Amino acid sequence: MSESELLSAPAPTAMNYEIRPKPAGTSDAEVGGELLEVAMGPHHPSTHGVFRMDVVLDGEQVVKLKPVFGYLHRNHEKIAENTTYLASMPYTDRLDYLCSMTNNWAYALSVERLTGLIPPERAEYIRVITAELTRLVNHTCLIGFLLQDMGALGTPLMYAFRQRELILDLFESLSGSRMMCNYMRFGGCRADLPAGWLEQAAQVVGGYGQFLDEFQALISENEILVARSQGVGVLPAELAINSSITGPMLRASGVNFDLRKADRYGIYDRFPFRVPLGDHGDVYDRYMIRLLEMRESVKILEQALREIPAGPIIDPKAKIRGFRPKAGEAYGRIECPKGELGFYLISDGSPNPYRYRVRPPSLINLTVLEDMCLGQTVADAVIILGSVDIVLGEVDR
Amino acid sequence: MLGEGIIKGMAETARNFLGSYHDAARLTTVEFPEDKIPAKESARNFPFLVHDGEDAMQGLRCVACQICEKECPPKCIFIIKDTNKKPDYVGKLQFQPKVFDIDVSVCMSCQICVEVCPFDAIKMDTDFELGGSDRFGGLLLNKRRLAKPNSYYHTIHPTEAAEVDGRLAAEKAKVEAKAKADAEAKAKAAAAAAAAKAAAQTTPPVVASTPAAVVTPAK
Amino acid sequence: MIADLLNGIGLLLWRVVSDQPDAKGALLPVLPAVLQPVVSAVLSVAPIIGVFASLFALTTLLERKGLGRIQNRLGPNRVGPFGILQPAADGLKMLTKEDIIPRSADKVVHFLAPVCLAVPTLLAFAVLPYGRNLVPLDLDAGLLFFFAVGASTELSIFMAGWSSRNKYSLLGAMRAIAQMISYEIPLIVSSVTVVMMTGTLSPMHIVEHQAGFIWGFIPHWYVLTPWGFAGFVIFTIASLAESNRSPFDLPEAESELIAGHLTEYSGFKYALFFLAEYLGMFAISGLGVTLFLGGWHAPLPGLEWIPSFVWFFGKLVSMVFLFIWIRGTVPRLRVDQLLNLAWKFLLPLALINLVVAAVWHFTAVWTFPGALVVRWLLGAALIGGPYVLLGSALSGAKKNTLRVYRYAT
Amino acid sequence: MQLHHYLLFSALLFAVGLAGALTRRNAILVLIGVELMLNAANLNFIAFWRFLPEAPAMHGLLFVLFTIAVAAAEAAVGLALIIAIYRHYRSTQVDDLRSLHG
Amino acid sequence: MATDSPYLLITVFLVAAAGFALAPLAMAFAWARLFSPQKSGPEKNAVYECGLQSRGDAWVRFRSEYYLYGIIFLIFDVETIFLLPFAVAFTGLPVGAFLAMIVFLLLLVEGLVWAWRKGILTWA
Amino acid sequence: MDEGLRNELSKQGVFTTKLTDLYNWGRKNSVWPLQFGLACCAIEMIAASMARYDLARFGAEVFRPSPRQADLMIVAGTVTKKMAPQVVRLYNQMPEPKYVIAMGACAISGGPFKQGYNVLKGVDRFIPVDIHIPGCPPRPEALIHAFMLLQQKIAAQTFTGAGRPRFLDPAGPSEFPVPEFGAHDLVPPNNPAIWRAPKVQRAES
Amino acid sequence: MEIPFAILTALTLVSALAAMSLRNLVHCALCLALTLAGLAALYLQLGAQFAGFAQILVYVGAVAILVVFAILLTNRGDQAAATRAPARSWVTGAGIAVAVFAVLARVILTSSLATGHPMVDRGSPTVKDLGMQLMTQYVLPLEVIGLLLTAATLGAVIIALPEKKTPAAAAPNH
Amino acid sequence: METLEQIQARLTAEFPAARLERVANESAAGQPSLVVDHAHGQAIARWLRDDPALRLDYCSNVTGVDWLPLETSTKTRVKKVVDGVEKEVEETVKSVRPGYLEAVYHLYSMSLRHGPVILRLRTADRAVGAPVPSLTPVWRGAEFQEREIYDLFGIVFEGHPDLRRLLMWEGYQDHPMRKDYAEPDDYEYEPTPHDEVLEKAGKHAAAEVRP
Ligand code: SF4
Ligand code: SF4
Ligand code: SF4
Repeated sequence: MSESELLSAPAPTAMNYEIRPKPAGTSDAEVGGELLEVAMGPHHPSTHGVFRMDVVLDGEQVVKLKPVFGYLHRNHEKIAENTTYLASMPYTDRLDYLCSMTNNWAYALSVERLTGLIPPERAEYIRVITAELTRLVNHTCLIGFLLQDMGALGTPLMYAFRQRELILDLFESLSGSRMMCNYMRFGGCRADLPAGWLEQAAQVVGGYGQFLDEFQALISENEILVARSQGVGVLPAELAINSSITGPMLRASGVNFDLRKADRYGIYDRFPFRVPLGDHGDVYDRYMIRLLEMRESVKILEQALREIPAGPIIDPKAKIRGFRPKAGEAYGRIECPKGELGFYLISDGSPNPYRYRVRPPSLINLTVLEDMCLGQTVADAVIILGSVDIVLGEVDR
Repeated sequence: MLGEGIIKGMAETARNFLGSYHDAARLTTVEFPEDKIPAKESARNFPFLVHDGEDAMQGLRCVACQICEKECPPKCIFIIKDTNKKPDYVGKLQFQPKVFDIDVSVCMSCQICVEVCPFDAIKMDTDFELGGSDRFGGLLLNKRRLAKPNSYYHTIHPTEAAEVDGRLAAEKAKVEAKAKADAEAKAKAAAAAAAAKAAAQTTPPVVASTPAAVVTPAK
Repeated sequence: MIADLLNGIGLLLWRVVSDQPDAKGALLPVLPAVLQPVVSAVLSVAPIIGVFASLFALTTLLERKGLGRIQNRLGPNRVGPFGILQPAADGLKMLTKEDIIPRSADKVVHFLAPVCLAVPTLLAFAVLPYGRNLVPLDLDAGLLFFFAVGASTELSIFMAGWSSRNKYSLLGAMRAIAQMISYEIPLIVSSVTVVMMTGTLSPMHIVEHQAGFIWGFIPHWYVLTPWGFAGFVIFTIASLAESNRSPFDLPEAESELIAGHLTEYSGFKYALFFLAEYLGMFAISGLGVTLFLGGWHAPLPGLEWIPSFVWFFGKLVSMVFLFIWIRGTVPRLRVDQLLNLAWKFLLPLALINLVVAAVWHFTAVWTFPGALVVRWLLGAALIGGPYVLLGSALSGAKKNTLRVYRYAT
Repeated sequence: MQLHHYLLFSALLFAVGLAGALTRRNAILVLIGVELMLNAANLNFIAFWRFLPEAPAMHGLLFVLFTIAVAAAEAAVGLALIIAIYRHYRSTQVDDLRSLHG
Repeated sequence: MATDSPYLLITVFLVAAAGFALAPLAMAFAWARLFSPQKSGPEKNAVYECGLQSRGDAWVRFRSEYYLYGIIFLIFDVETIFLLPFAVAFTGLPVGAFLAMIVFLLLLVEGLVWAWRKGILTWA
Repeated sequence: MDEGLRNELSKQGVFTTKLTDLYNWGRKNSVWPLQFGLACCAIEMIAASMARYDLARFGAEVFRPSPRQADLMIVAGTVTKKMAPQVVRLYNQMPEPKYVIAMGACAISGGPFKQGYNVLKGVDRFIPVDIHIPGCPPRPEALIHAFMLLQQKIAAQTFTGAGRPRFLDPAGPSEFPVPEFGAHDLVPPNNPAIWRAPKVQRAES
Repeated sequence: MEIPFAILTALTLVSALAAMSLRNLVHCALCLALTLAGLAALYLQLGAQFAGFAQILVYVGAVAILVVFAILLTNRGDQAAATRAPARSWVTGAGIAVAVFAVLARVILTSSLATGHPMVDRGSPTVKDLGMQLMTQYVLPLEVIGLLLTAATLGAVIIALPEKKTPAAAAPNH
Repeated sequence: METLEQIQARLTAEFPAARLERVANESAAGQPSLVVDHAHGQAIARWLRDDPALRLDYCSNVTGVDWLPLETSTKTRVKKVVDGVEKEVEETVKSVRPGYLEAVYHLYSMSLRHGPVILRLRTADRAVGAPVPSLTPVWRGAEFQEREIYDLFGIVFEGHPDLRRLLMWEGYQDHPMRKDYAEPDDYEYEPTPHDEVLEKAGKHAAAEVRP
């Protein structure tokens, strides 16, 4: 696949979507049969957890779709407001439980915004490395799940998880836990890299390109995949912007917006990586954008693993116990694999945050789910949902 | 041409199928109960209490300061202080926990208790085979079940344990030296300053290398 | 008497193994005359059911292990040596499992559906030639019989889905019917080419027509002719669809319809569906083997001493393995694509294939040297052209292409 | 067995179909009745072919095939009609249709 | 190995197949009667719908896009019963007969092509 | 073994013993889990069925999407109050014999989220749990370990007598009341028939 | 000969009666399928192998399916139950049917044609013979049938086509 | 990007009737915000979105905050005539800032890549169902988030197309993210109770002991 470079593609601006777009292609009930109201979820093999879509079907066609949330509403924000800043860190792991590292980072970043702590150089590198590894894990798993939804019998998912295990091994030897890393701290990281970790990481990252090639051969050119996903669930760029869609989903609609470039948080301006953009905004684009993003992540990782300096890993001003930020508020956000993950914190000077709010990309990306699904078939609705990439822990919090 | 992609994909699966017979990378299964993936050094599952010496209950490092109890995010530690003190590893008189329960059915394995404990008394275990049918009795671990010797700590986290031991030894040495110095100073209150200087020189050089792997909490 | 019987059984087995005709004739004379026809029928029926039921058990296990291997893992290996007892355990459990019939379901139809599915599926085995002299029933219209019983399974699936009174079941059942009726036509039409060449509907004769070798080593199987190859491909695709196998497993599409028409079935009724599905797959693969892969003929001269049924079952298992392999690789089609594939691709192709077969037949009079090659190329061109055209029409209708992506830096 | 057994049976089937077609209100059932009658006729063809020595060797069979074809076409068109009517009048009850026609 | 009457074998096969299907069901039933009491309840025997209480009936007037396919299928199914005798006789037939069949097929194909062109085969 | 004893045995119970063994063997080796994940733990459950851990070795990779064909419900993740009625209903809709593994802190007790207003403090408040796996999330190996514990438990079950499992007892319930959504909480907040809060036993020193 | 005949006719007749009298339309359709299958068995019994199998293929495999589609498209599953009361005179209908049967039976029983014929041994006509006959003597009817089928397709499709898909509306897309 | 002062100045010019109030932020982030009155909420939002210099087309985050009534006491020196003599007296003035609920919007621009501009909409009081205007018609991205605020805080968004509970079930009556929310009591088994949980669990333990 040849790649045409495009310097800073201009982002289209939001159109007025003040009126909900009229669903296209729905038939009037008079012609068809009776409408079939089907609840898909909360226990449904497709829905990535306890998500529920109340679907109204005309034959196989979706004429109405209402997402129902809250089946995994675990009161994260309330708990966080009743506990210390540090104690919320392990809870952020459980937000988007595929991406604990980036969640940690987003939270740490927000607290750093609030308090002015500055992570040292080495910590910033570790953060980039772990965040990009997380992106690899997330995108790999997502693609596996998406293909599972599309009816592939486990094989892509198995290959994805085979690869995931390699990265989880890295996370485990770094942080002690496979999934719930609880690794970052305000002003740095919790533990330094163990001996040999960088070499091991380099090896995993080095093998990733080959895995992506294999995956490409396995499925990307498969006619069924192409037929199933192209032209399905199209999301126009204007609607995407107006609906606050972020992450690969937004970029698949052709909007050039990546917080790693836009906010240049951390040390991302040191890495010359590119942002792949889709032109159609359909499921196939969302799938391919993630594949291509992984290749960029691999490049970032290779550079970061090469350049990581020695040094301390945490701001010496950081305190573990008795941490009380000054009164004030801060909103910090990073580009997590699913989109913009933000934390909004209000401090009243006590050890607990007065208000603790997570801006969940998964939830907000679902805003346009109905628009994308109307007029499509049930089977499409399932893969459209799959291509949004949600994790219920984050949707419902 | 139609079908090309499918055939490519089938070639890929065929490669994996055949590879599974000779290539370890294509047969990644570890047959669990018989073979086990070696635990990573930093792996953590549930906390345990480190004790020194033979007697678990006597040698607990925990001084029931209840910091961990307060900081544990899901509040799954429960401590009742004992009323009488006993000397700790540096010989200082400290409280002991009368009750030290951890409800592992709640514990989120976050390691925050370990991080905040100023006495290196609580550490993370790697054992995960705790499943069972008894929820109430089986998963509320008491002091006895939590106590594990330092040697065990060494086997599961050798690097970290060595660092901790080093640090503790250093502290102990420092305290001892100070105590000794104090004692000597008291005994030889009238003695010359030279004698005191000589006593200080006997103190072994302390290299308190701050361990890189463990963030020492601000004490 | 007993000795005669044992003798007869021994002779029967020997005749089967050594491919001799009239195996049952070895045993029948021993028996009283009244019993003879019935026993003869039982002798044909019992082994078929037995063999295919065991093959079913074996296949479920092999499928799970094979899929495991494809997916970098081991698959069931702990129940009995190499997991060989896994199917037994599953069966035992299914037998003792509670059977739930939904309250609002149509209970009679709900009960009848699995039986109505299993019976015709088994009947289809009656006309397959398993070996040189092993055909239970040589019907003049055998092929039609096969298709007829195959066609009657559609209603059973509808019965299952409708009677459950479950939304997913109903959707699944409707999909199943649409799918099965759509692929039935390509299935039949692609087999018609073989009938044209052999001039018979009897599977036994069809196999006999494929005896011999071209140039002494290329077996005279129809799959090796251009029309036969095309027919085989169409047949395989259609039979995947007819047996609801991935990528045509829409009726029980897990990620969409829970378990489709099977959603409300538990206990052994569910197992029966499972069984019938696999038996259907064996039957249709068996037919594919018979029509295109030379049935029980050995692939190379000099291998005829191996009992012919070994070849048949070997080919059958290879077909099944192909099905498993496909299942381990591809995602599922969507309903409209499924129908498009049947009506706009397979059916036209199958019809064109009839012409190709006719051309093959009418050019058989060519005798110049290399005529075979010329005919082959001609046939390949005649079928390959439409294949490419229809294929690109099918995927090009919506401009489905591999895309080039742009980057922002 | 003799010819008249088959013929009688076929007549019985015909009568059942007729009775259904006349008494049932649902148009689809009426159509089912008609199908039954057609099939009863089909049985006659085969029976005649089987029993009458004068019948030409194959005609009965071919006739049956043709009847099957015609009946199938009839079923297709009939059911299509029912659906079209349903779409128009929201009912498949024969009486409703009659009353709607005025 | 042909049996005297082919239908005897089919009948026996039919009976055996039915027995094969019913026997385990009977066994399962017997097991349930003897040992494992069947317990039904309003919840257990309610229709499954993703863990929710099912709302509305599944037996609705189902808009089936498939109906039109059904019609075309019926016609082609009928076609096959003419195609098969033709195919059997094909080797003994002159080219003319083959052409006649082609005409017959083309007639049907015309219907198919017509349906295709009119978008009937374009689903939803 | 002398003759008399053998006769006695064969008269009495060897047949039932054999039958029980066979029955238990079949059940324990064919445990098909319900495809059912609630939260983070579900990912580890999936991981347990993936290549590295391969639950399939035990014949348990047949994750059935419909409760009608499942034997085992792995409650993997947080059961919220909003989800609890659905969980109970799904459990009810599974045919007997059925088993439950509560995987992870959340499923056992509400885990880290137990202080939340919408989190059920343990799924055993409404359905009987066979095996609990602590951990957050438990490692995939821990799930396999628990699975083997479940197999042991099944193998030890008797056929008759007072100790027989619930589903063999005609009086034992096979479905449990589904809680309703109330104005502030689930109604009732737990099922007193199967869940009673014990008094905490504190071992001192 | 008698016993199979008796069983088959009884089965067929009962299911035909059921098909005409059951309340649930889907049940009717299923019984219809059974009736037709029974008839097919009778064909087989009469030695018309090809016709018997063709009957199953076409009727059980296709017509019954089509009927089911039509039922699902126009009726709720058990709607017929609600409107059970026969509006037309049940008696009249049944009376006419009985009368027709009486007339037919009388004709059959009195006709010399119908009684007293033993089964003619026609050998077993092979499909090949059938095909030969079809493609030589019956080419014209074949083409007519082809025409008829095509006309039926077009007609049925046009009739059944939902308004939104009328050719005029659908044409511009293609 | 313009500072918030500049934006406020332009807004005042554009909407002279609007009451705008700037809220300072002491934290290191230094993200001040703008309180907007209900009457002009939507118009201002639309203006912010469409203004070519700002183009705040992206409404990143919407959230609610519950501010309890705040009692502040300030000491002031007041000149008072005490016994006819004017004296300077120190007086403590207790002022209660009434509680209110707040919806906070973080706005960014995707096309110009700047932000955030933070808008706040305040309800008149803490009553359940106190309204603020919905900004979903301006940014659809606010749709679910406003529903969530409605669910958890009880703010009613006027003009929201589909204001239902998002996370809790229909029929639930509380708004659990409010600071004064009282949880249902299900502390029957608490082996490791602390603080308030200890109290609640204690009740059950006592009940358990009682026969
Ligand atoms: S913080 Fe350490 S010393 Fe203090 S109570 Fe906890 S374990 Fe014991
Ligand atoms: S690991 Fe975390 S949850 Fe567990 S006891 Fe320690 S602090 Fe508490
Ligand atoms: S136990 Fe831990 S990992 Fe499992 S669901 Fe609960 S929070 Fe997630």
